[in-house]
Amino acid sequence: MSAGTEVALTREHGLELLREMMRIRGFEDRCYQLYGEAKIRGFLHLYNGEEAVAVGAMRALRPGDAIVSTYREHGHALARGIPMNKIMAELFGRQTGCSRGRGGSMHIFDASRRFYGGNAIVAGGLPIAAGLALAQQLQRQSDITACFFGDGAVAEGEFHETLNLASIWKLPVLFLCENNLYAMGTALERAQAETDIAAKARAYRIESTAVDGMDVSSVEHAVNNAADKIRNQGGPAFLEMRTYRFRAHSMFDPQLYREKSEIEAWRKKGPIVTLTTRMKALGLMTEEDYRRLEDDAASEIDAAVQFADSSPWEPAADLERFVYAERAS
Amino acid sequence: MSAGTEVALTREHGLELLREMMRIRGFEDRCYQLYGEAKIRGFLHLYNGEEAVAVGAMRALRPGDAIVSTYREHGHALARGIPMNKIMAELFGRQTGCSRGRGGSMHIFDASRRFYGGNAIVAGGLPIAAGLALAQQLQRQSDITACFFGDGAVAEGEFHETLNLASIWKLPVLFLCENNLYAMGTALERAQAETDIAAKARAYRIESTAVDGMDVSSVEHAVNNAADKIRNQGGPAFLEMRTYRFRAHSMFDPQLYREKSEIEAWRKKGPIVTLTTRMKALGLMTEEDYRRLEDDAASEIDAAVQFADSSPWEPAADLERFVYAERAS
Amino acid sequence: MPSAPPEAQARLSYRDAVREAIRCALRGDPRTFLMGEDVGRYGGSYAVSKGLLEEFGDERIRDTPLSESAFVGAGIGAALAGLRPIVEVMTVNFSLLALDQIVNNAATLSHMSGGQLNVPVVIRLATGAGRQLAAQHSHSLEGWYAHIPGLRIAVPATIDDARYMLAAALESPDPVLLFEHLYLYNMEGSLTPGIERVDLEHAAIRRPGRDVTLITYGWSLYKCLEAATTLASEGIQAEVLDLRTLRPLDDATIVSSVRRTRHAVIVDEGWRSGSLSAEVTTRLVEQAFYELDAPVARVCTAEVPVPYAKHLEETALPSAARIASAVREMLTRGGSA
Amino acid sequence: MPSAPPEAQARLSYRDAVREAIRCALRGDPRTFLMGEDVGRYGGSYAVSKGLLEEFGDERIRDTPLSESAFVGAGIGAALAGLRPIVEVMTVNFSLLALDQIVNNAATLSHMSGGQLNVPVVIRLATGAGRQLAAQHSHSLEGWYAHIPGLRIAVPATIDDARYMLAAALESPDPVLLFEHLYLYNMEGSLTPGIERVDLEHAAIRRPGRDVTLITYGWSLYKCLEAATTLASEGIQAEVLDLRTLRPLDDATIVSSVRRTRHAVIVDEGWRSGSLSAEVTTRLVEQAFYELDAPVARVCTAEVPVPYAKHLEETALPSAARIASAVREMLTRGGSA
Ligand SMILES: Cc1ncc(C[n+]2csc(CCOP(=O)(O)OP(=O)(O)O)c2C)c(N)n1
Ligand SMILES: Cc1ncc(C[n+]2csc(CCOP(=O)(O)OP(=O)(O)O)c2C)c(N)n1
Ligand SMILES: [Mg+2]
Ligand SMILES: [Mg+2]
Repeated sequence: MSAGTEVALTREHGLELLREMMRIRGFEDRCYQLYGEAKIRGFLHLYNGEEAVAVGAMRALRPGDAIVSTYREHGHALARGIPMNKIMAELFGRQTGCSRGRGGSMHIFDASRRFYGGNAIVAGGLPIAAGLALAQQLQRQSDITACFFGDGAVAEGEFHETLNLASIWKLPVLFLCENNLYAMGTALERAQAETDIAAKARAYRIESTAVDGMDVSSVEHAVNNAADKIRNQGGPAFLEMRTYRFRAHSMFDPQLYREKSEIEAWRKKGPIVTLTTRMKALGLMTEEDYRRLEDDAASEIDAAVQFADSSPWEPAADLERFVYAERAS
Repeated sequence: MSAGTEVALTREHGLELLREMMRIRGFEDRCYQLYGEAKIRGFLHLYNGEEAVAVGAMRALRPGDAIVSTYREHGHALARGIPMNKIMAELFGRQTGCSRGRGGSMHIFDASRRFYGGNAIVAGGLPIAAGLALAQQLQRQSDITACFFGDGAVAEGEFHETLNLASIWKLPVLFLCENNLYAMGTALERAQAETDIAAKARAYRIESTAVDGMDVSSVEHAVNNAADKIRNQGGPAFLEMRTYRFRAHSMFDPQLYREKSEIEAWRKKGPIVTLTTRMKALGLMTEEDYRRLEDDAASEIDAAVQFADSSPWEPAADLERFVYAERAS
Repeated sequence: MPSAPPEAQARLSYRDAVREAIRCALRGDPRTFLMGEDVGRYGGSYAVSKGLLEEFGDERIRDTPLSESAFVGAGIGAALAGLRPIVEVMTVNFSLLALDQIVNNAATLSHMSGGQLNVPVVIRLATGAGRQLAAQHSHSLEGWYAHIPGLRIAVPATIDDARYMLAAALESPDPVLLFEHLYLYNMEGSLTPGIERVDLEHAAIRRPGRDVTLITYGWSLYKCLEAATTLASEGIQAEVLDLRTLRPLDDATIVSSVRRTRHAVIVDEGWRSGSLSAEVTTRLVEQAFYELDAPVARVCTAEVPVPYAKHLEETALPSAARIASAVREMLTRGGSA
Repeated sequence: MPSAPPEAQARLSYRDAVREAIRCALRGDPRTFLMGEDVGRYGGSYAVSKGLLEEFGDERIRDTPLSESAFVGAGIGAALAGLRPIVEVMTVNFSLLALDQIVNNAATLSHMSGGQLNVPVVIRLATGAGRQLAAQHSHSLEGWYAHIPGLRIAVPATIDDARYMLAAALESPDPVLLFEHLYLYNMEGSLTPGIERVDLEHAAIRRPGRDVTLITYGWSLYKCLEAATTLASEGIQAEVLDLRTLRPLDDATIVSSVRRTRHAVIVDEGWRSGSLSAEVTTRLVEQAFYELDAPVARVCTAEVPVPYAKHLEETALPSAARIASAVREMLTRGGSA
């Protein structure tokens, strides 16, 4: 199933990947709590279980590449290097948040890191990604656009239109489908006539591979390969990341549609536990290393909460700013 | 390329098919003239060259089946048995037209013949067809829904969404793609990453076949088979009808995008000339038969023009009728 | 065994009322079914359809893939064939993806076919802001939809309307869009005894008053009622008019109220420019200009994509306080035409 | 060799003016390109882009597949990346398929990102009825789009605006929708000498008058001018105001004209209910109520999916005759407030 042949894992590289995944995991768990405390509101979609996808992918992408994501984008944003403070402040609705509190959990943006959101309409980001890639192509850049979306998005018309467009125009876009088997409560096989998503992408003559999305090294390797291919030969590529979401779809999901045992089985294959076990087995890390990473993450998260909580609110009088661009006058 | 093995052609059956195709051809040619005379206005999309598809398909379908068509639907409407008078009157915008003059060329409807239009939005009819088929399925009918659309529609999101829905819900719908190689001026290969449309349909796990759409017998046979399969086993089927439009896309098309020689080559393979030649070679018809069919068509068309031209206009005072259903009161 | 309280008096939520409406429809008419994203196993995004899958099975409670255009169009097609589909578009925000089907098919087929066809589909959509869902999930487009001839637009604001409007919509041979405000799902109340059906034609006076008419619909009804209570304590008697249906508008009830009060404030959660408030204002100008003692005023949502942060969202939306001020300002300047 | 007449005086069609605008934009700014259905080899559905493929090549004159949502979204994405795309949606009717991209992305990204992003895309759409294209091909939705904050909506009605509005739109950091009325493409005229740019802010008085203001835009401008000529022969001096941009509306020009004439008739090809005419009426009520000598009147399209038959279509649409009658009726009753 994995596209990548195993790359030799070094201690440094492995710990770096683990650190990033643990930052995300810790962040999401804290968000869960903070929602309970009503510090965060609105819709909140957590990324637990899928960390390997964001971390492996972002590691393989370059700073000049453009990223388009969904409403379940905390992991992508963190792995992309957007400061945790800015993300947490956004979730708190503060002026110091990356979108000055206007976007919230589903709309994280960072223009300087070419992180184009944070789109809450399923599949709504795909056409945008095609456009970013078109600009890269027209400007003869070697940068590419990476576009994350879920298995649910595959049913939308915009998926179809965008894959076709990217293929005929040979756009430098990397489609990254996070197939976590469910779109809210709808299991893949009840939503898709063809459940082999990687195969679906081939129907647009796009090179496409299924990847073990629980294995961060496989993800990194596959994204590296695909991105290289796009940079060198042009045209889009498609990766189906097979993964699983450990938590509910959002904060309002009684999870009537799946068994606890299914979740438990996947948790055992979780990306953090898998990498930790492998590294320990290879003698590349110790339990102490793990503790340290955990502590580092915790302190960073504490600091972010502190930052967010003490940040100012955007003045209500500024409500109508940014609807239209502000012109130097 | 053809799906059907040749069925033995009888004189009677062959002449019937030829008669229908010649009615359509004559009708379209007359429409062309009438547009010049400003008797017909708006957009007018003629069906010349594609007659075998409508005639073969309608012959294979049953009166209880539902039909959904496009703006290029005169042929479908005539072959379905909607009286030519009513169609011509509609094109003239008269009260006696099938839509009382409100629809025009692109919106021919006949509820009694389960002919659901006449849709001028490319791919807009596909979801409607899925719904008609859903009703047939829920009501345990043996009727099916046949949905015509062009190759251009394949790029639209609604194509994708509908094929997927029809497949997972096993809806009794027969997709009939009239692949005439162009969507207005856009050649198939510049619009579709996968130009093998029948193959595209298979990506939704729908049984799919390409058919020689210039050969009315092949069409009839393929539609028969597909419809049988749907009636007996349920679920959708897909036929790609490979055909060609002899005339311009509409009345406003300078045809900059294709060579005259290409049109000429296809004209030689035209459905009427092909069937005529074959039947003559088999000794099933004579030149006299051909003349008679031509005369019959001409008289029917003359009568239809006469009917339309002498029909009354809907009173302008009735403009606002039918926006909402009229309640018996 | 103690006798149960009469059913009509029992308290229930707006959500329960809608669910009961769907249940009754499904029980009463085999042509009816419900389809939409996650209406089945998930129990409905707002838990409206919870339990219905178990009662009616997955043929009549149909989970759809994320394909708004296809399943809304399929609802239209099934309606053409004589069924009575209830299509749930999870929220109005996603209905933009199905707009072609709604505007170009549902709304046109009857007229375009010279009256041969009807499209008796009911489309239910959660609408509105107020839950910090940010720009893409906070649209209030019911007034916008009301621009389209061929559609009927209804907005249940009360428990009674949540309970009975669906049946009225299903009886209509025309396509009906029912907008349920997501803020109201948790609201509790009881059904008015004796009412067993409602119409889709008439506005309702929810509170009588003689000094000014507050014209509104949906969630804003409660903001208006709150403002009216405040104003009453200041000696201002505000009449509160719930439009109930946005297309067609019940001009007669609107105009007759304003003829009495001679003052109108329109409260509309749509963005101010081009919102329904403008149409209502214009109808008053056309039909009651000389009876107005002051310019019509309106309290609408600020012209911004609705922001996430609570204080910004609150500032953007109509509030009881803003409504009360608008009334005070009008009456203080008052009558000086 | 006789000297050529000055270029500005040469006659050209509205279509030519738009083409010239596109050509100049492409020549002047390498970030600009045109994409849409059949803009290239076919030469444009309304022949606007004829010849441009030959001049600029298929990288900058891009034929798209029939995928409105994808290519409009791609225009938005390319704009985010700093290009200046001109996206042609063949007609407004098909833009319904791209509405999610326009409303949920183009209109929101700047605000939702706290001002980090801009979307300098220009979307051109043919709009309007009058060519017997029937219900699905005759929408006039520019007023409807004007409801959406974050968008700028402009409607060139004159040869000058057809020629210069595009450049103004491309200079705007915000998304601009340009609605070209399909009835105007064949209209001929000449450019006003000395004008080399126009803005997207101001309404224009196209004919001065003192008795009534006819407020309009697009094709209806010519119906208003015709009505004004007729009325002039009856001694009624109608001022004709071309809105030019529907969002933002130029309240100052509208209000100051009506303050002078004390009478307003709004002429709008949109369906009456909820059309832009309602918003303009409401602004007048809000800003000039006490200066109005009669209720604002409006002449709009009848509330029907526009029918095919010529006599029905004509009955449905605003006409010079209906406009003139509305004015006469207003002035006869006149001033009796
Ligand atoms: C167009 C649209 N329809 C419906 C929704 C409501 N919704 C939000 S997330 C979601 C499920 C999406 O599933 P998937 O694409 O698999 O992503 P995941 O949540 O599993 O990461 C749905 C139905 C939406 N946001 N947008
Ligand atoms: C959604 C939409 N986009 C664009 C158009 C304009 N248009 C009308 S027909 C057509 C070409 C369609 O080609 P195809 O589907 O191959 O059908 P054909 O005309 O060849 O029969 C186009 C682009 C439309 N009617 N609907
Ligand atoms: Mg998923
Ligand atoms: Mg074609």
